[in-house]
This record gives sequence, structure tokens and C-alpha cells, in this order.
Amino acid sequence: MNELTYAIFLPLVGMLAVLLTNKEKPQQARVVGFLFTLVTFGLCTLVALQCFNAGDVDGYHYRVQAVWIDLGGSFQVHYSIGVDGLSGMLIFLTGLLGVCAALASWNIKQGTRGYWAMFLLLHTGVIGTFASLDLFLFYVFWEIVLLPMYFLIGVWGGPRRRYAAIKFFLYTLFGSVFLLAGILVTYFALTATGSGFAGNPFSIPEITAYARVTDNIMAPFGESAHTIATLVFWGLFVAFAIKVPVFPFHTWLPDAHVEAPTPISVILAGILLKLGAYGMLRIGFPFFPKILHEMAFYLGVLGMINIIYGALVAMAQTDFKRLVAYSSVSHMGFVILGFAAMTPESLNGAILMMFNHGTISGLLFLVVGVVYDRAHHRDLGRFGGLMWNMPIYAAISGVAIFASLGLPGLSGFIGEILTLLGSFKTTFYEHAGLITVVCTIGLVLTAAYYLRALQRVFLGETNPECESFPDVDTREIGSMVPLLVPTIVFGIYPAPLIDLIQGPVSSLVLMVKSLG
Amino acid sequence: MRAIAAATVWADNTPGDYLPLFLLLGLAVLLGATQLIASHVLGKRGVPSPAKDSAYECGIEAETSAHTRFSVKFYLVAVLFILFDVEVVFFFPWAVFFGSGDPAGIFENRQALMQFAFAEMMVFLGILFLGWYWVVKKRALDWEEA
Amino acid sequence: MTAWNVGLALPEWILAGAGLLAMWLDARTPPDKKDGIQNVAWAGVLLATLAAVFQGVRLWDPGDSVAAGGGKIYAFRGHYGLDAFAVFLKVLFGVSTLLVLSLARSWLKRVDRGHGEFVMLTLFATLGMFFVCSVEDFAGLFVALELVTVSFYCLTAFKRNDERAVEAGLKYVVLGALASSFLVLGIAFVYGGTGSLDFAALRSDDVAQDLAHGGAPLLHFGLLLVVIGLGFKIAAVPFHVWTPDVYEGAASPVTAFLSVGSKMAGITLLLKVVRACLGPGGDAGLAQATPWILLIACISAATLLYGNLGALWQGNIKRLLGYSSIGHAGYVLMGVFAFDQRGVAAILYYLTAYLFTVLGIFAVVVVVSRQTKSHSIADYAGLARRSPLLAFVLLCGLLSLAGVPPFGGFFGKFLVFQAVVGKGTPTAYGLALVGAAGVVISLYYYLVIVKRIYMEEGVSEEPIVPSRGMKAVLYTCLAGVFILGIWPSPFLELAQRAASALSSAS
Amino acid sequence: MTVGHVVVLAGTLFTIGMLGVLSRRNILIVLLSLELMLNSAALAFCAFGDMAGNLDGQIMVFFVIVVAAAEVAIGLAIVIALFRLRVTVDTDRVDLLKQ
Repeated sequence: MNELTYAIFLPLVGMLAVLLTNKEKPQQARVVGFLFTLVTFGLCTLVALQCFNAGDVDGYHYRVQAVWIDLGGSFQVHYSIGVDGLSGMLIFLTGLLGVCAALASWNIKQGTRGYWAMFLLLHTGVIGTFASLDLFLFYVFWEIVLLPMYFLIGVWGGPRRRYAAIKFFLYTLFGSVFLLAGILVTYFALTATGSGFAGNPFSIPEITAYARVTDNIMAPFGESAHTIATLVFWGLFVAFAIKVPVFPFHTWLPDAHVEAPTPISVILAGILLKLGAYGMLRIGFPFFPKILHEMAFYLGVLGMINIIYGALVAMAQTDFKRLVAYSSVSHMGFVILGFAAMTPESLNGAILMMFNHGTISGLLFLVVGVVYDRAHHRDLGRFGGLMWNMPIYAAISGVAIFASLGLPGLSGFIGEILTLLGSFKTTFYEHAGLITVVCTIGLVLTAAYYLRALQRVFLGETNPECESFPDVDTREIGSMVPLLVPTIVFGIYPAPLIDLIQGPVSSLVLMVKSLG
Repeated sequence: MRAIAAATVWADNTPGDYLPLFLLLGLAVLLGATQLIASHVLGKRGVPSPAKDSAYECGIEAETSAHTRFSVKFYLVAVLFILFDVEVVFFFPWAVFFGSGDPAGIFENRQALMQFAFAEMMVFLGILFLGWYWVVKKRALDWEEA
Repeated sequence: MTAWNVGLALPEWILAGAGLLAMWLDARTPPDKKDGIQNVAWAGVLLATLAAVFQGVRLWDPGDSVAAGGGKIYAFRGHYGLDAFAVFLKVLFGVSTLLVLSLARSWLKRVDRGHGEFVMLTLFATLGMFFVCSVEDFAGLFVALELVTVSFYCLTAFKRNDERAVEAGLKYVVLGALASSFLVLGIAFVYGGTGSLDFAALRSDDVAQDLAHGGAPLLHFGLLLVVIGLGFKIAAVPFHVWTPDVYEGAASPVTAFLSVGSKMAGITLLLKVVRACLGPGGDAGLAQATPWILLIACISAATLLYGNLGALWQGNIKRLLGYSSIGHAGYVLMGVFAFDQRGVAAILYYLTAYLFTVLGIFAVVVVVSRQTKSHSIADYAGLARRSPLLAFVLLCGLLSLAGVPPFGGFFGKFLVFQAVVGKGTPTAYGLALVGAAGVVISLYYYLVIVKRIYMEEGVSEEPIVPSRGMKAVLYTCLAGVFILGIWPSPFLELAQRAASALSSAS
Repeated sequence: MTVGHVVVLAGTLFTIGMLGVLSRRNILIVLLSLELMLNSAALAFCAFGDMAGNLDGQIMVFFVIVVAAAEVAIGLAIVIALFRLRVTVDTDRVDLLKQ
């Protein structure tokens, strides 16, 4: 029992508390829900701060390990949690976005109790996924995330919410079937006779350590070991890529983002996409370093496709929210690109990208939400000149947009540039330079569609439809500032983030080095 | 015990073993035939004529076919009869075992065998009669109640 | 082996007594005072289950003489055996009957006649199920199974003024009798092959040898027929044709009982027979022969796909559950395919979770259909507003059926997959893939229902209030589904002991 | 005359019965065919019992007879119930449950 465990299960308690509130007085539910989100945020911050120190047990903090399910023999599932810099950072991000989203969900009118219950359950799922160090536990939390998301989109979403919800659920579940299969095959490989692995076949750290020293953890499969390893690698990759989302599997994202209510889009873009990337760094890559080395080129290409394709499609959008959604596809492409390169710079860049994209895209969705609340549409063509009657709003939006298109001095820039630098000079796979150069085109495209959007929405003379719009009120500002601050601060001084993720990055780099 | 190979399926055994069966068959045929012939011989034979075939002066010409549908009650009673009738087959193994006097030596003495056989049969009959009692109480057998 | 040991069958005695007592009371009491009979039945089943539990406690005490002797006690001169496996299943049967009886109670209030008959038949069916767990020879197998099936024929056609029910009953009888005749002929050939009706004979070394050398054609043919007969009972493709019609036509409580009790009875016998074919060590003999493994794999795959694909187009919830139950038979057969201790334990756990899940869902169906007078899924729209409890039970039930954590069904499926993948043969991997595909497909149609109950406005907003008895059933099933999903270890341990008892049985 | 002949006879009867069940429309005929199948199995039991040289087969026959009677009795009862509701014994007109 420690802060991490509390951070995982406090929202669950909160969910029950919310369900016990008076149905007639939705305000109760809101207050209770918000308070629990706030306390959770506090705990998350605590956890993240702890990660600045050196790790206590095998590089992880708040280590807890207790037998959960004992199927006899080597099949022991543990409640095994712990955080390092990477997960600590993402857990902090979760708490932060949680608070902002909570403030943004004040105007959820119907079914308030249910909404907040699901909202808190979502927290449990996400934080649990980031914290679990047991494959099976990871899977269970991973699945738990689906359920509340399904309802949050399907019940409180926009007009095509049901379609979007089912699409989201099926896509992700399709992925998690591969995840489960991968876990099982790994388990059997590690417990099979002829495997040099002595530890717990579900413990992520132990398997990672073993994969570091052995040639191929699938060795017991004999001559087909390499094939099976490759298959499992891609299976896991697909499972995570669907969440990221990587190019062929991205089609659920625009629907989900557009149909979801604003706060949920924030969580979706800010955190759920990171689940996928996190899964790759925590499980997919460390288990199969060699395969990763062989496949890095394809990952790079996928990243490139994501960047360019996402940007081009974003350009074609007339719906503000869709535009932001596709920009997420494009930005996550940089993350994949950075992973593929596996240099210190690129990894730092990619992981910073994960955090900063979390805050920035969250901010952007809030921005969209504000204007949508007023205009009840998101058609870029029907705004204009908002900066005259909504100056504060325009200022915040400006920062968000410039941060997102990677203006130096704002947090978006540092991640992108590090990624590109690292990826350009990497020797981890062939033609990295070429791919990187192509990716830089993405930057230009991004700038293009964002500036166009900026100009169509905020500049020019005020569109008569929009004259009556009031500027953002305190609650809305309150929901945006927590994201605005890191956007600016980490843009100017990213050092804290970088040394937070030092440990994980260096271990990944070591892993790559050990490949020779 | 030894598993029996397929070959032994075709092991021959003499028709003599089936003599009782054939006897039974013959008996059945004989009985049926006797009855038919008897009725044919003993029954009064009359010469058919239109007058005989037609209805009498007082009668009315038949309008509907003679094949009227049975009341569903017949089926019900028939089914019940079949069931209680068939249950009786369980008397046979019981009787055979009881009569053979326990060749396998399952019971320590004849006394125990008799007690067991008696108790067993009583239980069996008890269940049978309970069923019958239930049927009666459900008025499945009395004709009037539709 | 040669002892009478009549007292060992205590649970069966209790059930038989309860059944006959119910019969007696039914004959005595006027039509309007039948509740007493239901209480008698309830008490009887409860007592029988408790008796089984106590036997189990004795069996599982390692210091006990029984556990020392291979963990199996015989009665009726070896025609009746009791081990952890039998006890585990008897308790499952007992629990499901208790739930069904409580679920039927409120339903019977709306049926004008035949309360007594319903209770009696339920009791006799349960008696059959209990015997099924303990049979040691094919005669017992046949009689016990028929006791179950014949009772279900009557139960299916129970609402004899409802054309659909009667029609369903007729279909069930005709196809059921067909399957029974296959079973009997199969038994005849097995008998011809071994010269004995005992399961033990199948397990004898020389038979095992004959089998190993591809001998004993009679035996192979007979077992094939037996598998067909049992495949019918568990609704495995291609012997499933009756399922959707019967599920739709029969009264909901009967359907619930059918989908749990009857199916589990068939599976129990299948396991016993397959075990008997596995030679003394449980690792040789018939079921190890490749064609048989392939056969089971194919049946399992076909059943999975047929059930899940068929369910996609159903507009009637009972029909849909019929198809999905076919699919679940497929998953259980996956466990049979991986017939080792792990596989059997997986099956037992699967059945435990399945029991609570399905009965919970059917409880919802009973309550809803009572108000809406319909079983069409369209009429479940907006259920969440009409009754949050029912909606939630249905949600958890469906997700558990689909195998989503943290619900009981997930571990059932997980264990089955684990057992199959553990085989490590290409066939096993292929089967696992098909199973995974089945899971994804099934999730779609379950989600469509969830969508209706939570995300669509229904025609009417009037609340649906389950009776107190129903609430009890709903909460019990809900608790079962959750506990089995979150804290599986203890139940799993029981299942594993039962499985080891089966595999060590000799 | 050997066991083999009897078994073959039983098989033939069984097949005839099965064809009857599958092809005939009149439910009563179908029930008769089922009876035929069950009893052919009983015949096979007698034959194999003779071969195995123990009484198990004969005992099994009794069970088969009783079960067959029970099944057919229920079948008849249901047919009657159906007949009460809908005046037909033609299986092709028993199709309420087709989706």
C-alpha cells in the first residue's frame, strides 16, 4: 500500500461516492467527482516528483508486489506496480488533464452521476495501466479503460456517437486480442523447457532484463523462434499502434474525437494515445530488441506516413475539431519516428513529444470546445475575427496553435526538433536521413493548416454570427491555464522533463547499444 | 476384461440356440390363425343381398363416413397404458436374478438376497403406484371431464 | 468396488425424495395452493447441494482415508462413483437449479396451471444431472441423460396452450430422440468392442493397446456415435439445429435451465467418456489418436463460428442467446480439445462463470418480457432508464459472455485459450485463432444490445421493478460474475482439484 | 446365423428408421421411425450381449425399451397438444419458429 496504489484506486472509491450522491442534485456529483479528481492529481504529482530520485527497486518507485491470481505452477499473476520516470511523467499528465477535463465537464447536464462515475473509472484504468509492471495486470487495466470510454463517447457524445463508440471499442478490442495472444505466447516461451528464464513470466522488468541478456526470448521454439518472435513483435505493435494511432489503424480516431464531448476528447488525445506509445516503450520494444532493430526501418516509414498523411488530411478539414484530431495523428507520427531511431536525442524528443502533445492537444480541444459551446458548430468557414470580441480566448488559442505547430520557445518545438535531429543522424536503420528529411515537410504542412485555421477563425473582421459571443469565463480559463503553463514553461525550460525521463531513456539506449 | 476383436463378431453359433424363439413365433401364428379360422367356421354365414345391405325402413341412410375421429382421450389413456405396461419389463431382470439365486455370490446368504430383492421391488412398486395415484388424482383417467 | 455403500448417493436420495414428495403433494393439494410444493423443491435442492458440499469437504481433506484411496469412492458395486470432479459439478447443478427455481417462482405466478408439474420435472431433471456426475458405466450414462432430456422435453412444451412452446417441444423431442438413438447404437457398438458397459473397460490396457494400433473398429465407430449423441445435448455443430428454435419457443426459465443444466450435463458426460478413452495414465489411448483430436478441433471451430456468426442477425434476444450458447459450446470444446488437467480445469471454471452469467441474463429477460410482453431486442431500448439494475446486470452479463475483464467470463475464456495454446501444435494455434475471431465477432452483437439499452430512447419510460425474489437472483448472479472475475484463485483451485480427480480417476 | 448378421440387420433397420425420420412428413410416422431406430439399437445390444457372453446387453435392452416408450409417449402427448392448437400433423406446417 502506497501513494501509487491510492492514486490507482482512489478514483474507484470516488466512482462509488459519486454513485451514492443524490440523483436530483447533479451539483453534488460534480463537486464530489471534481474533489476526487483533484486529490488524485495531488497523488499523481507526488508520484511524479518521487521519480526524480534514483529508483529503489530495479529502477522503479512505489514497488508493490503481491500474488493476485495463482493458477498453480509458474502461472502466478501478481498485483505488481511501480513507476519510473516515463510512467511517472505520464501519470502526472493524467492527473493534470484529469483536472482540466473535470472543469470542462461542468456543463454536462444529463446523466451527470453516470458521467462522473465513468470519468473516474477511466482514471483508475489509465493510471493502473501506466503503473502495472505485470503483463496480465497491464492487460486487465488496459481493458478496463475501454468500458468507460465506450460509454462516455456513446452516451454523452455528439450526433454520430453510437457509431463512433462501437467503432472505438471494436478497434481497440481487436488490438487487445493481439496483446493477450502476445502475452500468452511470451508466457509459454519463457516457461517452456530450454528457456533460460527463471523469473516470473509475467513480470515486465524481469522479462526486459532477460531479453537484454538473451538472444531471443522465443528461443525454446527452436528454428521457428525468429519467425514467432517477429509475429509476436508485430502483434504487440498492432495492439499498441491502434491506440496511438499508426496509419492504417487510425480511422477510429477522427470519429471518436469528433463525437466525444470536449473533456473526453481532451483525455482521449492527451492520454489514451499515449497509452499506445507507452506500451511500445514498456513492452513491445524491450522484449524484442533484435526484432526492433530489424524492423526499425518500417517503423520509421510508418511514422513518416503518419506525419505527412495526417498533415495532408488535416489540411482538407473544414471542421475545427477534425482538424485538431488529424493533427494528433500527424504529431504522434513524430513519436513513432523518434522510437524508430532509438538515439538518445530522438527518444528524449519522442517522449517529450508525448507529454507536450498531451498538454497542447488537450488545450486545443478545450479551445474548440469553447467556440463550439457558443456557436454550436465547428465549421471553420463560419467563424472569423473572434480576436476582436474574444481577446483572451484568442490569445490562449494563439499560444496553443503556435505551440502545436512547433514555434520555438513553446513546448511543441523542443520535442519535434530533438526527434528530427536524433532521427536524422541515427544509424539504427538505413535511409533514416532521407525519411527524416521527408518528415520535415510535415512541419511545413502543419504550419500551413494551423495558420490557415488561425486566420479563418480569429483574424479578419468579425463574422456577424459571432458578434454576440462572450469571452471565456473564469471556469473555462481555469480549465485552460493548467495546460497553458506547462506549454510555456517546458517550452522555455524543458530540463525537468528531460532529467525525469533520463533513467528510462538511458536504459533503452543501453539496450540498443548491447545489440552492438 | 479382454477387448473383443472384430473377428469374433462373426463367430458362429448354432440355430439350435434360437429354437425357443421359433417355437414362440410358431405359437403366435398358430394362435392368430386358430382364432380367425374358428370365427370363420363357427360364425353364421349369410348370403349378401341389397335388402340386407340397406338400412331398415325405420332407419335413415348413413350420411357421414363410418370413420369418425377418436376422442383424444383414447390416445391419452393409451399412452398411460403403454407407460405403466412397459414399466413391468423391469420385473424380468429382477425375477431372473431372484430366481437364479445369486450365482455371482453378491449377497452373503439367501436371507440377505431375499430382503434386498423384496425392498427393491417394494420401492419400485411404490414409485409406480405413486405415479398411478398422481394420474388418477389429475383425473387423467376419468372419461367425462373434458 | 463391490460395496453397496448406498448412503453415498445421499444427494440423489434427497432429490428423488423431494421429487416424489412434490408429486404426492401435487396430487393432494388444490390448484391454488401450490406454493408449498415450490418450497419443498427449494429445500430439497438446497439440502442435496449441501450434502454434496459436505461430501466434497470429506473428499478434499488430504488426511481422509478416501483422499488416500485415489480420491474416489464407489457405491452400488462400482456403478456409482464419487470424486472431487463429480462433487464440483453436482454443486454447480444444485446452484443453477436453485437459481432457476427462484427465477421461475415469480414467472409461475402468471401461469394458471401446472405449477406442480413444473417443479416435479425440474427436480427430476436435477436428479438426472446429479446422477450424470457419478455414472461409471454406459447404462448409467444413458439412463441419467435420458432422465434429464425427457424431463426437458416436457418442460419445453410446458405452456401447452402456446403454439410456439409446443412446436419447440415437438422439435426437441424428435431431434432429441434421434440423438438418443445414435447414442444407444453407439453404446451398443462400444459394448460390442469391449464386452462390457463399464467406462473402466475402455480404460483397460489391452483396449488401449488395440486403439493405439488402430484396432477395435467397433469401438471407434461406437464412440463416434456416442460423440454425436452427446454433441446434440451440448448443441455442437452440426447437431445444433434444434437450439435456436427451442430456446425461442420454450418459456424463459426453461430456456435458462436448458442452456445451463442440460448443456453442462452433456459436457460432463463428454468429459467422462473422453477421459475413459485416454488409457490408464490419461495420456494414451483413443483421444490421443490424431483423427479424434482433429475431429474435436473441427467441431469446436465450426461450433464457434456458426454460433457467433448466426447470432449477428438475431432480433429476438432468446434466439440470440441460443446462438451464443452454441458459440460457448465451441469454447468448451476447445477445452476438451486440450484435454489435460489444465483444459478440464478451464472448462469447469468456464462453466461456473457461464452459469452465473447466463442465469443473470435470463433473469433480466424474464423480468423485462413480463412487462413488455416481448423478446425482441428492439424493446430493450432505453432499459437503462426504466431499470438501472436490470440494465447493469445485462451489461455485465453480456460483457462477461464476450469475455471482457474484469468479469468472470474473461477468466473462463482466458484459461481455455491458455490450455489450447499450451498444446503448442499448429492445430492448437489455428483453433486459438478461430476462437479469438469468435470473441471479436461476439463482442459486436453483445455491444449492439448494450448500445440499445444505454444509448437509445425506448418507446416507454415506465420503470420496470423486479420482484424481491428476482432481485435476489439478480444480485447473486451479479456477485458471481464479479467475484469470479476479480478473485478467481479459490474457485480455480477447486476446479483444478476436480480436474486432477478426473484425470487421476482409474 | 452369426452375431454379424444380426448386427447388420440392426444397422439396416436403424438406417431405415433414420431415413424415415428425415424424409417423412407425418409426425406419427416420424415417431414410429424413431421407435424403429431405438429398437434396432436394442437388437444390436442383444447380438453383442450374446457375443460378450454376459447379461449387460440384455439389461440394456430393458432400459432402451422403457426410454423409447417414454420418449414416444411424450412425443404423442405433444403431437396431441399441437393438434389441439392447430389441426395438422404435417411437419412442413410446423414452422412458426422459422426466422
